[in-house]
Amino acid sequence: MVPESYYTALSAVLFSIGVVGVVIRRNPLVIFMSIELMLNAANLALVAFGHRFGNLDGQALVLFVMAVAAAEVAVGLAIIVAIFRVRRRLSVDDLSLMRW
Amino acid sequence: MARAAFFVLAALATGSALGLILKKNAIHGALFLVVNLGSIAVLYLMLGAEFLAAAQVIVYAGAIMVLFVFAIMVLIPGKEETGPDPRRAYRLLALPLGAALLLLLGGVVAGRLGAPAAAGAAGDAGALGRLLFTRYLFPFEVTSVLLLAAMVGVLLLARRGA
Amino acid sequence: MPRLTINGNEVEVPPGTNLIEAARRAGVEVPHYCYHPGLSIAGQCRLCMVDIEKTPRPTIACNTPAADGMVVWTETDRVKETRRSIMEFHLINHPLDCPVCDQAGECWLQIYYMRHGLYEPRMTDAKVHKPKAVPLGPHVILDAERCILCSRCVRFCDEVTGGGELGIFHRGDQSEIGLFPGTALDNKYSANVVDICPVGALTDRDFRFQVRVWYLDTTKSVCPGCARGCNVEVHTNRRRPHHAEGRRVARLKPRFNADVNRWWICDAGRYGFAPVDAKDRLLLPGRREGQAVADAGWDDALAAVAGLLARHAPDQIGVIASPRMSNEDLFALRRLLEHRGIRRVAFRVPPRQPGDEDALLIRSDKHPNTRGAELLGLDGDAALLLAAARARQVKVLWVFGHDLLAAAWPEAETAAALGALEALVFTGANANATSERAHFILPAAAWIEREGTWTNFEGRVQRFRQAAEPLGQALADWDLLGRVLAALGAPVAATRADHWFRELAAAVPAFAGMTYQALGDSGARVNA
Amino acid sequence: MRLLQRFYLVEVVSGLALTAAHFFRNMGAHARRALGQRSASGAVTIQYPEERRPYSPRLRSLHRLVRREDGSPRCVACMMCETVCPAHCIYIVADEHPNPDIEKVPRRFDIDLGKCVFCGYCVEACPEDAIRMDTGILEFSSYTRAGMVYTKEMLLALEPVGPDGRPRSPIPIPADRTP
Amino acid sequence: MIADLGIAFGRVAFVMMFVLNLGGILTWVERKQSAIMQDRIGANRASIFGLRLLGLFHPLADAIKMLTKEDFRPARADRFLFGLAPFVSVFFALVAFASIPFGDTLRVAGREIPLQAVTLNVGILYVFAMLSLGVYGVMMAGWSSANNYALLGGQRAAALMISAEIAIGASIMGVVMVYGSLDMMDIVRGQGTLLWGWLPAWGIVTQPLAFVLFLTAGIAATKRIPFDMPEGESEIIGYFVEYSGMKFGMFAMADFLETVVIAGMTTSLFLGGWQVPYLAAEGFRFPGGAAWALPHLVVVPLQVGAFVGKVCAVIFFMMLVRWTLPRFRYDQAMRLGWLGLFPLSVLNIVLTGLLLLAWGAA
Repeated sequence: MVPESYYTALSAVLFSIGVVGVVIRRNPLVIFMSIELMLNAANLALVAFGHRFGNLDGQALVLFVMAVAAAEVAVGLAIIVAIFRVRRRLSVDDLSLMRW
Repeated sequence: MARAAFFVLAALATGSALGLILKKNAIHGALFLVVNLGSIAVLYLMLGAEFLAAAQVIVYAGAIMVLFVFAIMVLIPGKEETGPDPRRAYRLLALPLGAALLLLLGGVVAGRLGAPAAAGAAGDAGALGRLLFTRYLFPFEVTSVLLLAAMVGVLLLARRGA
Repeated sequence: MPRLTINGNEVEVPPGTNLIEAARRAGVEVPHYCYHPGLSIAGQCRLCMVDIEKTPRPTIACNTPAADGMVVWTETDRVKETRRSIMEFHLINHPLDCPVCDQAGECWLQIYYMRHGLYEPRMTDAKVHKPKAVPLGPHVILDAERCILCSRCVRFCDEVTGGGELGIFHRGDQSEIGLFPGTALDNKYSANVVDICPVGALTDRDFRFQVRVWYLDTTKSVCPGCARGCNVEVHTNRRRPHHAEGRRVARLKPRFNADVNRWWICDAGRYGFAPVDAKDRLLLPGRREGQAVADAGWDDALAAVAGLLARHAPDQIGVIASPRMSNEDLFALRRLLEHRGIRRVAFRVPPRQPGDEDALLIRSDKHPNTRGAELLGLDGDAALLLAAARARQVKVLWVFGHDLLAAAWPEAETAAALGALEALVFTGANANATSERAHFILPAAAWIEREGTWTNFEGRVQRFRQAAEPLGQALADWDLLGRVLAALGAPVAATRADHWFRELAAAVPAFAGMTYQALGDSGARVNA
Repeated sequence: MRLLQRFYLVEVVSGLALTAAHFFRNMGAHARRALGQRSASGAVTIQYPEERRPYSPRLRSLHRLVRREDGSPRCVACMMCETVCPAHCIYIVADEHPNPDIEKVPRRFDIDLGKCVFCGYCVEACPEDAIRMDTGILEFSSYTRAGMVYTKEMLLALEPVGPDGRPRSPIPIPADRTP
Repeated sequence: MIADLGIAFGRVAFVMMFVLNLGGILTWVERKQSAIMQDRIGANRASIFGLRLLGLFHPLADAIKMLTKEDFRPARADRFLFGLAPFVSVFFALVAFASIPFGDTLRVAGREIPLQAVTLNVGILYVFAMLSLGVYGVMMAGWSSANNYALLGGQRAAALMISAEIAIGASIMGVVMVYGSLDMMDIVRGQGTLLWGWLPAWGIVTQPLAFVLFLTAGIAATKRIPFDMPEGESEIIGYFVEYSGMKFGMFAMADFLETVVIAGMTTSLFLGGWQVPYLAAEGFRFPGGAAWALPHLVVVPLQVGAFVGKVCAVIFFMMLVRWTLPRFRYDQAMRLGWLGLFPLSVLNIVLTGLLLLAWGAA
């Protein structure tokens, strides 16, 4: 049996990697994927906690996170594609304006 | 046995996460993320959350990441992040900050979950469903509204010349 | 000047013009076989019948001089009927084997039969058979069956060359062309009978069965064989390389030029195209190291030659130009000489045997552009130049085309001169004994592979045009000379032969005012 | 389209019924044939190399050069076929015939079948009926380009198709072909 | 312990052999069946010492040909992904069959062996997940070929598979609702009951609409005619244009394996899986009251045989469809998926829910 703390430690590592990814990359798609990575790290922690405390609330929360992530990805990708259509290039540094 | 499997999966997950943020090529990054999601799904399985594992693969790997790969293919990137980076110094700052965050999180986790595990709950799909439709009914319905809103928003965004 | 009306159009002709020529002026073609403007009138074929008003029946046009007020119709029903009957008559004994006949495609019997013939044959009798494939001389073969007895060839031999070798023998449908006993058709103009023969009776032994005439392309050119500069057509076969063992030039045909050669050309000129496709053509620029010749590539070879010219004092450099080079080449060479200040230049190399000459066309000077070289001022003494080389005063010698070892000079002296040189540069289309000794070999395009002008002995500047692509990497002389000039740092604006000719016309008074357009097909006399 | 057709499903089912009917009918025929009933046939196709249909007499197959009674080619190298050939696949080099009545004879007569388009113009154009496309031979593939070039001797060796529609000539196999 | 391992290995090996061999033989079936449907004789040329065996050697000849062909890779291709893509395609098609039960629990020597490679209580979701991962192979192939046509083919494939899988997922839900489990073994067992005492409660009876939708979407998910616009071999170039040799063969193989998987799922969800009508664990029990007792070791092979037979029948039907219908245009397939199959399967879920409520109330 693997102690839950292992899972939460892994979750912390993945979350930190996700944070670093968000900061160091310029491609909005990769930043977006790093965010997904962070969400997953959180999910892993939730499931581990749920396992630890012997109830299913953690898993239910994970389901909600997944649903929200799906919605977020759909909207986010649509925005990125729309921006790309206008700008013909992809870099978050170009996206400091609220309007274009 | 289970411990060895965990370490293999953890290494796979960490490695693929690093691959995601370090690979220049966005397609490779996306595929690394798929590997990461898959290994986490197996971890769910080890935690007894079979339904979540399947949902993870279907929703994340099967749908969300396909969308990502699709978007990357449509946009054919690969040329971005090639020029000189005007904010290199800021970005390099991320590494020590990330390490600090890791230490912080590690400290918190290590403090709270040192105790050995109690018996895990049965992750059976029926029980999970029952929970969703009783205790979490309101959030569940709100999620459906959120998905609907997202769908409408995407449709609006995707219309050309809007 | 008689004025007459032909097919309703009025035309004025010089007195004595016959009706065929008068009709030609009016743009009307009267079919004929025996009539040839360069020969006497025989009235033999009876095909050139025309209707003249107030005459009872059709009259032959060739023997009817144009008269004032004459009204001529060439396409009346009566004329057409007459022509059809005469064509039928001509074809009584003519074999119908056009596919095999070498004349097919340029045969006037074919052409006129298609236009005027009777398409329903009425002859049932067996045709009279006569000798086939009879060699008349070194160049001409006779197929007596195909002959329509127009007698052009007989008159040519009687009137133009005066040999009178041919005659018509026997009577009626047994009549046939033949040689008088003890003679052969071996005069210097014998192959002209092939040109004037309207059918496939007389064919060219050299051309026979090599290529079908419809595969040939025609280019207007000038014969390079002597100082006369006879106008010719170059017939090239470019689309069927498997014919005639890949030779590109199939034959030369004389081209009418009233002021130079009229309709004729000598046999030596007609068959003088062999070097163009010969095995000894120089194809790649080369550099001799010891005995071996290494391919150098144009850039290296020209840079090396330019280096030779730049390194040596002008007095150490000699150039022997060639009267086979075109005016453009010679002018480019003159520019090069002026640029480097080279004075040791010559172009005359005496041949070992003096050339033959006659009163009709053939000139003893066997070079097409001696006059042009003279006009460009390249005349010097080549023997003195070689003597200077023997005395080691000349270190570099550039020879264009000549075989110095085959000249009239003692061969040992020439060889000694060439051996004393530091560098011998040879430019030419074909290899020879001199090119064997050259340190640098610059392949030149043959005359059919380029264009240019030559000045004949009378001072007539005539154009020759490009009929084929150069073999190998050969370049026109003006082109490679222009590249040497450029390598020496002299600005060269001319990139085409006509550019060089324009510069030549501007620089040399004798050529003043000439352009390629003004030269046209028949050339123009220089102002001297 | 009728409303029913718009639903597609009905049409799909009728299509499936048709193909399935063919399948089962042919399957039955195959089974009966396997059980010894030779007349039952589940296929309408012809098993080509083993079974051959007689060719149409007008079929344009491999060329041949017709011979005179003495065995020499009828061809007089007039180049009519070479001239008319739209694919430029005929290569003739003429030579003087010893008999002046014949005059010309091909020294070389090559057909590059790799280029030939089998239009038959050469047969139409020939004034001597010296080239025909009646050998009934259609199989002359080769592993090299050179193997597709048929020389005068090869073309002279071919014979017209027999009355049974089968080539009488041995099917020419270029020398470079490995079995 | 060793016996357990051996049994587990045996189960996996059985499934592997079944899927791989069936997939391999499908190349022959495809040729032969199409030939017979089209009044032809079909593949009969490959022979060993003159033995032709109805063309059964053709798959062998194919394999030899593909293995000996040049393994071409475009110069600008993404080396790693280009090599990986066919393996990904085949892998997910192959493992998807793992949780499909091919028989009831086998009791031998005091052990209970579920006849299924992997027992999962969310088995149906597992199969579905593996099917949806197959799209990565296709997309990787299209992208890594460095060929715009391949890329477009990969995108078409991805769009098609997503729209097909949505419909598959939604149509499965009705079955899950009826039998109340995500475990395929439970679903198959649930189909063993009798409605009104005589009608086997197979999925095709309880969920007829879902059956049609699932089969349609399943055929679309295999990317084969009439849904072969990712790679219309005859006209439109697809995602594996740049592939040759065995890698090309693996893509074709993946299509056949997916066919087998879809057929297995159809059988398990709608055609009663390994159930033989009126055959219970102890033997036949017919509606009239007649019974025929059979030993356990006869019943189980009978059931496995029934499963295999049903899978083959479904494959036959899919081949029939493949050789009957012309290809959908891309927009037609998309319209069918999103405006036809998906809304209908949602409707099916609603209807099933209402009926189940009514059933429960009654």
